[in-house]
Amino acid sequence: MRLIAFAAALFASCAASAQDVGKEIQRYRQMVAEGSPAELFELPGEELWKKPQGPKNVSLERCDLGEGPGVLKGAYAHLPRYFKDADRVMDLESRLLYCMSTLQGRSRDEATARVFGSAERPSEFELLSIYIAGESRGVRIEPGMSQPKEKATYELGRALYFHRVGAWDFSCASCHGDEGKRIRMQELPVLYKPQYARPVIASWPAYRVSTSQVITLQWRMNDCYRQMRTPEPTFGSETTVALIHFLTVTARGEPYHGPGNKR
Amino acid sequence: MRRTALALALLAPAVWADPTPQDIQRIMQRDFHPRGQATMERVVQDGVQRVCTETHDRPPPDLAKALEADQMKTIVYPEGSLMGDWRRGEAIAQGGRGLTWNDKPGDPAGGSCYNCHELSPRELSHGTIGPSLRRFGSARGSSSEVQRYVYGKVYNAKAYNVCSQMPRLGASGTLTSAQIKDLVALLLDPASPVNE
Amino acid sequence: MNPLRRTLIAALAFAIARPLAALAAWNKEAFSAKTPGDALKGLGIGNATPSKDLQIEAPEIAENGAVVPIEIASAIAGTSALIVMIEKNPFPLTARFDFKEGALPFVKLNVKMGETSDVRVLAEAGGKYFTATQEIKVTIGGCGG
Amino acid sequence: MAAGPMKMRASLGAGFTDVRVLMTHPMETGLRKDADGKIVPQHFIQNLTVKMNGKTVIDAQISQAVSRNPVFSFRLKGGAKGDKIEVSWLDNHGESAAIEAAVA
Repeated sequence: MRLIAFAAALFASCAASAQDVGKEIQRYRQMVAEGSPAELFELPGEELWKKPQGPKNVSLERCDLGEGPGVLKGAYAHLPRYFKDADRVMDLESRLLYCMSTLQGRSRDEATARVFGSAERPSEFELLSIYIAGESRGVRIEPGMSQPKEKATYELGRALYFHRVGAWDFSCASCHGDEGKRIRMQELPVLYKPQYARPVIASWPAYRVSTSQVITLQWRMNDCYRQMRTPEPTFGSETTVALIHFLTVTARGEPYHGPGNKR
Repeated sequence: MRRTALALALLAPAVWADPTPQDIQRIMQRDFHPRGQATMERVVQDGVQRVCTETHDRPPPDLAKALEADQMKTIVYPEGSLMGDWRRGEAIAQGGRGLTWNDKPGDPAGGSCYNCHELSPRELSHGTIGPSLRRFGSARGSSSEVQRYVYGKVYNAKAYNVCSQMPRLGASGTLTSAQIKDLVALLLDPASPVNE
Repeated sequence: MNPLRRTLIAALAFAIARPLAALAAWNKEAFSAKTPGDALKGLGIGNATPSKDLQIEAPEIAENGAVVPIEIASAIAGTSALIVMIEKNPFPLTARFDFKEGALPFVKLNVKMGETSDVRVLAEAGGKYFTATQEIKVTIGGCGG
Repeated sequence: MAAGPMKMRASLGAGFTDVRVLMTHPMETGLRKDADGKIVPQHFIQNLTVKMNGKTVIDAQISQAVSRNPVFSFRLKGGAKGDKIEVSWLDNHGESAAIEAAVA
């Protein structure tokens, strides 16, 4: 066989400076974001929304996400918010769980048996989140902040953000506290500042390319606490909702442009 | 830790009136559940965590000094040389596992060093939360005092800077004494890529 | 006859027996090759000339090997095929695009890379082959826990 | 989810039609182990075809090294609003899927 002669010198690699590394990683992220498979999951999410389930064998189509029963347009962009029927502030996922219980008659244990899925089989919450969030594209993020319980949840979320805890003494701010920092190659947004929170929050839920998985904000809170070496936060608990509410209020005003792509 | 409690009593009303770290702790005890090796004691703050939360990581100098002295007492130095094997140290610096609810108890943990620090020039993927440690040894030598400092800093970073973001890798039971010695070698051995 | 056409004809013959696979040719020999040289052999490519008119747009560093975006465009007149090879992957040949009348020689795709490697692109134009490469470094992202 | 949904957008660019297509497919390399340590068998798309108004314009052969849930962008000459674009795939298990969209 004839070998091909290549001009090796043309392709000589050289050690990149730290600044180049950062720039190249940004270019990588941008190119990955341009081809997000996230929208592939909108269709199965819609099917799930309309599928009768549970002891009452009804769909979630009458679920009130805050804009009225069954109204999806803009609903995600206005969450978390206070719900009078539940007398608490809810994010999308805790609200969906509430509807699974009240409308479909499902038990909490059954509905939350598998809240985080896999690449092969995303969870109900993941598929529903992608579909419902997609119905808020272009709508400005404006979570509830007028009710006393909404203000209290925000304050709780803010305090949690700076609360140092766990086997490694971390708070959220240990990683997301100073500008211009990275973990490995991952740039760390300073999420208590609006200019950083806005683009990040506006792209959740998302498709995660490293694991080919759909991920939601409840998953994000869960996996951050896992890496903070704490016990596990309960799905949809006040703690997780408060943090999501604090971050979303910090991001308010940004037009929702997800579901996005993450590393 | 009586000193800590006293200082807290003085500090508490001034900062974070609503909600307090005590409130947060109660809420976390309600909202979290144990899983694997991650048990519920981990949501109970110790004095260091409490003071750093209360003061937004800026404790008054006297209190900081007192707490650092307390933390210094936790450091257990092994007999003999503190220099292990830099090759094993490099693998420990790369690893990010250990102490989470899905890590198997007893499996060797990593130090997560590259998550926050630059070390070997061959590893481009390093974090920047902590300072660069490139040429750490070439700049300081590897005298027994320097070895003792590095060992102690990895064992309990809070003994040197009480509200440091660096975990107490020895005191928390993440790394063994032998692993910490390997990290000392990674930083100080003239043959280590860190000192290229 | 070059191996590609041979495979194509073999596949056509096969398609009569299996209508589902109608017209689908997949060059097993080239895709199973374990070295870039053998893959080129399987594609029937002997010589390729380096060309600046064959452009690869890809990040120099990829944070994750599972998804590495690569955009390829050929400005070589008469380009009828683009071939992507990841030299250090276990099976280097990754894709072959044949452009007919009506398509521009352009493609963007996401590929998997097992390690830092040269990515080689080849273009076929008027029976001749042209080539360009770019190194992409694959790093570790996230906390690794 | 093997032959799950596909999505496609075809839009007019500067003198060409920009086609972006998403496919649901595991693209298993045959080298990966599942949670129980068992090798996941090879399962990947091998052929892609792009048609414009019924005429094949691109034929592609791809390997297992294309990322899971593949995303491709192509450019077609000319094109006008309403032109029909069809993309189909065939994998090594003989499964296939197709999607059609009009240029917008």
